[in-house]
Amino acid sequence: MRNFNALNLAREALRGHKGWGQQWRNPEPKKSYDVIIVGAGGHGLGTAYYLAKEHGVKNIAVLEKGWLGGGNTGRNTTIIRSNYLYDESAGLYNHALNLWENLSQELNYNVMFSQRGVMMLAHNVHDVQSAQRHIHANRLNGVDNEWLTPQQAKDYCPPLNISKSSRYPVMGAALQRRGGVARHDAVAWGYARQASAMGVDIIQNCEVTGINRATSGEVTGVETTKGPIGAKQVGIVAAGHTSVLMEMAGVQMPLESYPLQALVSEPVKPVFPCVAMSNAVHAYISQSDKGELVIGAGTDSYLSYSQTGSMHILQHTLDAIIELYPMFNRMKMLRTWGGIVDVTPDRSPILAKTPVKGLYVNCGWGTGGFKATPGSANVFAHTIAKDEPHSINAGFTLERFRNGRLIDEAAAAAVAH
Amino acid sequence: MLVIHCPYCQADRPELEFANAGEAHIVRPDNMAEMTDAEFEKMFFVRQNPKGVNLERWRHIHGCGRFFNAIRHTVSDKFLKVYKAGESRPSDAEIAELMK
Amino acid sequence: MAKANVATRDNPTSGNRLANASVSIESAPPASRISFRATPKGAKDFGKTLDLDLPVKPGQSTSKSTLSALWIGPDEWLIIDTKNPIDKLMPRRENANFCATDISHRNVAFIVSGNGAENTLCASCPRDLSLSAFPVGSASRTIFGKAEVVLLRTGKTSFRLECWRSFSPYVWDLLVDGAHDAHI
Amino acid sequence: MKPSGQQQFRVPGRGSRIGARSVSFSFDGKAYEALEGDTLASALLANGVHLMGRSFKYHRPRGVLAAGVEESNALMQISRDSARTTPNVRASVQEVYDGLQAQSQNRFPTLNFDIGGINNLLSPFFAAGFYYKTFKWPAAAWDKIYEPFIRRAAGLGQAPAEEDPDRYSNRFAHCDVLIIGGGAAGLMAAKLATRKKQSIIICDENPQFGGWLLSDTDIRIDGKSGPDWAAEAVAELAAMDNVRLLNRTTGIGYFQQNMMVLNQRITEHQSKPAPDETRERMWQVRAGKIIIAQGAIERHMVFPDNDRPGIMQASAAQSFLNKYGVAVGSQIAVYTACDTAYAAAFDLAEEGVNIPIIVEHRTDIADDLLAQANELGIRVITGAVVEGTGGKLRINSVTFAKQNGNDRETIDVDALITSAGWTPSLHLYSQSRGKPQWDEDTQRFLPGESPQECVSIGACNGTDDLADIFAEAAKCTGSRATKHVIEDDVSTMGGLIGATGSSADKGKAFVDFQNDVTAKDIALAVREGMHSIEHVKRYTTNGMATDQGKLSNMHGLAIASKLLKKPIPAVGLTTFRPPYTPTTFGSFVGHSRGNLFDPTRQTPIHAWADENGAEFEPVSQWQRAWYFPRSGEDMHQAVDRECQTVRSVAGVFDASTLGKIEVVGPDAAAFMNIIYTNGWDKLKPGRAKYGIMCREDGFIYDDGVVGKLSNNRFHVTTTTGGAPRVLNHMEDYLQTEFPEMRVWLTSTSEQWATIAVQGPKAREIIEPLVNGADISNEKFPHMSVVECKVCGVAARLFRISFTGELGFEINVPADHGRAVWEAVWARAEPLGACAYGTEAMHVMRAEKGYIIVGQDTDGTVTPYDAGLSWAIAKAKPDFVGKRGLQRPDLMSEGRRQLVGLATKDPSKVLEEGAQIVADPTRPIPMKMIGFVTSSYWSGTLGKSIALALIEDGNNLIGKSLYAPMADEVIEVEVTGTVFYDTKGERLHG
Ligand SMILES: Cc1cc2nc3c(=O)[nH]c(=O)nc-3n(C[C@H](O)[C@H](O)[C@H](O)COP(=O)(O)OP(=O)(O)OC[C@H]3O[C@@H](n4cnc5c(N)ncnc54)[C@H](O)[C@@H]3O)c2cc1C
Ligand SMILES: NC(=O)c1ccc[n+]([C@@H]2O[C@H](COP(=O)([O-])OP(=O)(O)OC[C@H]3O[C@@H](n4cnc5c(N)ncnc54)[C@H](O)[C@@H]3O)[C@@H](O)[C@H]2O)c1
Ligand SMILES: Cc1cc2nc3c(=O)[nH]c(=O)nc-3n(C[C@H](O)[C@H](O)[C@H](O)COP(=O)(O)O)c2cc1C
Ligand SMILES: [Zn+2]
Repeated sequence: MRNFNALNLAREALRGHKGWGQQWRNPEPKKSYDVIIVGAGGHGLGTAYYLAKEHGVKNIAVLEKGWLGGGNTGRNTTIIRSNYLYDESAGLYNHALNLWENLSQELNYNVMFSQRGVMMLAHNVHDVQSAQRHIHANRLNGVDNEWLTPQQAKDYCPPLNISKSSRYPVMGAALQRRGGVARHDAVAWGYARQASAMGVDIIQNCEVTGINRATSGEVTGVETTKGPIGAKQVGIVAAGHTSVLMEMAGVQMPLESYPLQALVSEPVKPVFPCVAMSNAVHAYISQSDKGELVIGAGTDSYLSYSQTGSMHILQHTLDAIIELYPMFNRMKMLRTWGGIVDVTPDRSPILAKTPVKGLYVNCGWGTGGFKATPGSANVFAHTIAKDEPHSINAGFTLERFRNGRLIDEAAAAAVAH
Repeated sequence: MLVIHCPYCQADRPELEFANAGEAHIVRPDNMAEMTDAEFEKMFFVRQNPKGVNLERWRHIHGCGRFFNAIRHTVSDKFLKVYKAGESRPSDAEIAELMK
Repeated sequence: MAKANVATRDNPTSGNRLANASVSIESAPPASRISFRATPKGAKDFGKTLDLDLPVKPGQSTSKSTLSALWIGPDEWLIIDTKNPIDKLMPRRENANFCATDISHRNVAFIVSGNGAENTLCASCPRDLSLSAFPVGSASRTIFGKAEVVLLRTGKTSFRLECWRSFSPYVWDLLVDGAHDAHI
Repeated sequence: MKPSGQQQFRVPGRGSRIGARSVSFSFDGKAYEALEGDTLASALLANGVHLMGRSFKYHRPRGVLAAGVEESNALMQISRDSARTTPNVRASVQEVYDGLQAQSQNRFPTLNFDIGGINNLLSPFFAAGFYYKTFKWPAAAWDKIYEPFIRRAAGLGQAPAEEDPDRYSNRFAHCDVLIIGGGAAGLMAAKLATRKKQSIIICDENPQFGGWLLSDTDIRIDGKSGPDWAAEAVAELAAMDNVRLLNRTTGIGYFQQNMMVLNQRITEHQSKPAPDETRERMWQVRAGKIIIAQGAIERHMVFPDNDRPGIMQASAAQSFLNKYGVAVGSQIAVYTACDTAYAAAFDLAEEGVNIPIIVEHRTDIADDLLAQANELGIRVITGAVVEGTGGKLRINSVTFAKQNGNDRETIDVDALITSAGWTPSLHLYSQSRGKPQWDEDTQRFLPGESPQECVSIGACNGTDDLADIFAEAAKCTGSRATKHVIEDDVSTMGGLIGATGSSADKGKAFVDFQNDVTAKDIALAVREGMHSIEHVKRYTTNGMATDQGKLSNMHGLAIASKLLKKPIPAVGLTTFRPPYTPTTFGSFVGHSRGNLFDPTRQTPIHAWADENGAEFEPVSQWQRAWYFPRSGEDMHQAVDRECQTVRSVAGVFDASTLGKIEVVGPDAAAFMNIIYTNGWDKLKPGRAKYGIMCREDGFIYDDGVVGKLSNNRFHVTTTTGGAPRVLNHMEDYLQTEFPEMRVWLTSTSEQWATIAVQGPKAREIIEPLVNGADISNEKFPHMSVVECKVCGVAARLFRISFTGELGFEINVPADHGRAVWEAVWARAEPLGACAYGTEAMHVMRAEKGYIIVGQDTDGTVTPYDAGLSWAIAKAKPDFVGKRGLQRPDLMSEGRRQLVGLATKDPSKVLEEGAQIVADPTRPIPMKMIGFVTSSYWSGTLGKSIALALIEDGNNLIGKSLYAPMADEVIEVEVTGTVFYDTKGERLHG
């Protein structure tokens, strides 16, 4: 694999970019692997990368039913932040944020991580209390987060409507300056490229249709649309499809899969400098480097695996956007799409061993797992390699739904994006 | 926006009149207090979440107010059947028939 | 004893009215209302007391003079009397077959009429309100913008729309908005 | 020809869509004349202006490509005034009106001279995916230098800077048949469907119905010209009352169960719209059947330098001539692989435009076409390719040769029109979740089976011949086929997909114009391992521009498929997504702005509070009186005064927003036993009780006081925000778990206005107003309820207290709420009482240690944690939450428990949300053991008070803990939760 650097780029520019090779190999599957990762999203590819890089696992395959990065990794609004309330969450997401900050260099791939700041708006006394609770907890956990007055929020984000007469007036905001956005596709591609270079076989268009187990119970491999493939360890990193896969191993999950939509406007010149989110009115917005306003919508109320969503969900989202940013009313929607998010009862992920020996699961990121990608992949690789969780993901077990030790950010009035 | 047939109103109504109420046929046992932790976990947290035929509850909350059950395919989002709360779960054979 | 002036009833949209070439909307005068919940027998009995059979078919209403009974759900009716005081309507005694609750003040009503009445409502109500789908006499709880309402079609081009009182300014504004395009 | 700037390219006698009246408009500040009916593009072309925009990445000069929505170059900023400015408007779609102002985009300082054009010189560096490979060092430069640079270079137009003053509206509609597209196919289907007496809506995105019939004026249907036939069809349909014709209306999205969303544009073509006229209307149509008659879109030819201004679609040139009477040049070459371009060339030639050459890619051409070309003096070279073009801001030459490279020739031209054939529009079919099928014979995707009640007809179904289209229209409407004489219908079949000649290697052969994606970029992506078309799309951005690949997708796919050596269907299409064309946010939002964004709920007493100077706070949808400042008072002073007045005299408080539910029936008490943690068997009629409700998981869900009115009837109160979900929760259990219980639930939240009168003089204030009840301390003790009359109206009077003082809550029918409030106030005020708001209420309840669900609890707090174990009837065999409460973690030692906190410095008020630690000297991350839920200055006690959830709090009473703030550490002592009147004597006064 060739390094990407300014010199190379200049040389290639002069000869029509003929010299670039494949960013990743497109191999046929081998008979068996030491570890199989199911799902080539950011989390799955990252897991393979860290397994190879940090744990020296040699013989790894990532199996993907479609194209790599085509799941939620390729369809999210890319908001990255770590100002979560619970110690467990703050630990996990901040681990990720630390990795994000060096990811372009580490992967030799520009993931365009842009720390333009994530601002979360408060619209009533309850929001303010909740934001303050986060800010104080974050400070003591070493996570940056600060309080802005309405005017400071407006200075940070000029399009924001802070009029007192607005239906949901802005009473202030919590700002995490280290937060921001990244180029979602590049994250998948960057991990894929490095993983492939270290020998990981990324096998696309290969759907896992069964999980094979020995009579003694442990995993022996998987059935796929490209035939059976053996493995000692299998990690399921399939986001919206986790229930379907775990069912193949006879494990029923505390998960529900919902359609979540997002949309982009036509591109315009820079007008929105940061990321702003409002939980109360449900509006999430940033502007991509290409110029589109990237807007996160809500979930439909029912289970669906259709990667589409409803008109009224889009409408409610835009109602809220226009309430907060009235000048965007004449902007035009360019495209809207849906993803399938897997939601746990406490809105926190599961990153853990399962009751089946050799089977591991990384799921439940719901509407907010993109930001965790490097951190999640990193500790999940550890969990598989060591057959026990890293201290950072020790709390994100399946058992918590049995013993009641939930990590309930939502119940504690936090938000999920 | 889906169109949902309410078995009480006996008519098609827009989804905006309804609220989804999660998986159907999760039985709350009479002897709740005696459940094991595992049973409680199963009842309260674990969900079928099928890619395919789902048995789910809806409430016609801005209509007749009734809860009822529906069979819907989670890929096509099409309803195969609706029936009143308390009616027993259609058999797998019956569901297979509806799929045709 | 100090007595407040309680002779008149007052709500946030009392007296509102608007008319354009296609539609007129007005706030209805105060009415007496009962949320009536009952078993079939309870409903029959109450029909006798009222001298008005409660509708048994989904989505229908019955009426007589100033009194209307709207089917809301299989065990729920909305009884509206635009003239008689609530005491005249309320059943005297409680029994196991029904439950009558005075909600006279919970609701506010608007009368929407004219050729553009249906269009006015369809600006915010996702229901099919054409005459064939929602004929005269039809009644239903439904959704109007972000408010829950009860609709009763009183004529080919007239509707009574009831909503909870705190929603009435919002519903009024939505109706006015819908009236703007009612001619289309 | 006329002098420049005076519509010198207008062709008299042509142009079915334009009128005689002239209108003036400006482009980049320069004034031009147009004719009414012109689009901005046709008007500029009439004036000889081809340079209309700059591309996204390389800032290359660009002219208009198309005459319809597929335009991807000529995007402009159109402004009526500073607020009414819209970026990225297609010049080919925007109708000209008198006074229209258009600006070109993405250029600086001018369209002719754009500094950004330097990107074009640097373009070798900017190949697909270049960002990913570079800008990584030094890391810090990304935020400061690289990213701002990238952002500024991209982006096309400017977002408006002011609030949009225009009106938008919504309409829900239902019909039997909805027809999208009003070309020959759609119009015929509508005509036939009306015979079935069905309700019909037919829409077309254009100002006029007719589709392609308006552009090809040679076609004759039953002897009528296309425009005439269409006009007659429209007149016929307009006369029927079961048909709704919507022009300027686009089917933008096909959603579940046959819901199609239409966007109708009403004023965008008007010079001076009435101020309150609706700008756009969204139609959400639920149709029994949807007939998709979207037509087809012509593809351009992909060859080097195919993007100079003056190069456009052959169909566009034909439309400009026949719809608008504009010749797109005077010396026009043609490059084609499809017959339809000949029709364009012939029409132009007939008007005296010089057509020096038709470069025909195919080798086998129908004789009659060649004959006709010959007749018109047009040279045709077959089996040929265009190898390149010349010119700077406009094409001035074209170089072509035989496909084997022989016979190379360069000639001067001022325009080049191209056609690579027609792509059936599958957008809406595909959005209906239909799967397009590849048709190998005709090399195109066609609609497959329809998963919804829809059918595709006409050009979008790949049907070429008008007679066949009419037959389809008959079939899909269930009508008998009608007979027609069709003349001069040109075939749209044939064509090619992908790049021509060696253009995949040489020069810049644009596939996607707006996003500057060339054939080479596609090849590079494939070379780099992007083997899925989805990767190719995302790596190159092909098809991601504002036209969403209407022109480019098939070409990109074909180029990739060739390089991958995989058949096209195996490579596959990218997903079609709504909206079909970009659609204003305003149209989605409709009226849901300002006060219609969300209902604002006000109590019957709101107006009084407003008149009496209250400040309000939002609580869910409600506005509640927060405090009543008197002149000169700030919030703090007002709240202090209100609290102390209540404690020393009395206060009146509007509690109307509390949720109220009537629980009625013979099994009411049994039902209450299930829903609440408390026991209800012993409660006597006339008595009230505080109740807690959990969800099945054992965490507190809501709380409130419940009055028992009779054996069968409870008056339940809930929190303000909790009312709807509590009722739903109760209904759920009643209907699905305990259907045998004879209980009915009715929301009475809005039936009653609730006036709380609290304080030592509360009884004195209300006593004279009460009729039919003895409210003495003996007869009406704390926690009582009675039905009586207050001020002459039927009331439910409670003796309860949320302040710790003697208190009453008067419930009266809402329409009398204000009158009763005023009567109470008339007695209260002279006695020195005050009106108080929610803030004083919060302070006083905290002084008493009463919790607020949602503030002192969140979704992780059990009744035990909140110090409410007394409210749990442990002996009950079942209640919702009983089992959940027994789970290991909920029973574990050392959970966070609600306690009081007293700051060591009594004047310091803690911040709500402040975290509590045992040892503030520990390094970060510092172990937190809890947090402050409520915190106030208590004027009554002359010190601060706080409630907090603290790990093992009940065992820490008396201990010192710390709240580390950003700039200091505050020491606190753990206390009990009751700060005032710990014995509770005042309640019973
Ligand atoms: C609209 C939207 C907006 C969002 N916004 C944000 C945001 O702003 N910030 C944020 O942090 N998060 C956000 N998220 C959530 C985030 O996208 C996800 O949590 C995250 O991308 C999950 O990554 P993943 O790698 O686990 O899953 P995915 O990227 O979905 O990868 C899972 C892969 O598994 C594959 N797979 C499934 N079944 C099988 C099988 N049987 N065999 C083989 N392969 C299989 C899938 O094809 C898929 O490629 C958003 C999500 C959506 C949908
Ligand atoms: N160059 C040519 O000669 C040429 C080109 C195309 C079609 N044709 C002929 O025209 C006839 C085709 O007629 P047809 O009716 O199938 O197609 P058509 O192109 O005449 O009509 C389709 C109409 O639908 C409109 N439309 C497309 N998408 C829409 C949407 N989402 N919402 C609203 N309107 C939308 C288009 O603007 C157009 O007006 C055939 O005879 C065909 O051979 C000829
Ligand atoms: C952050 C972000 C920005 C996007 N920007 C664009 C865009 O500018 N143009 C576009 O056509 N699609 C854009 N998309 C949407 C993709 O085209 C696509 O819809 C999405 O990846 C989902 O895939 P699908 O629609 O193929 O299912 C964007 C997606 C994301 C996540
Ligand atoms: Zn119903």
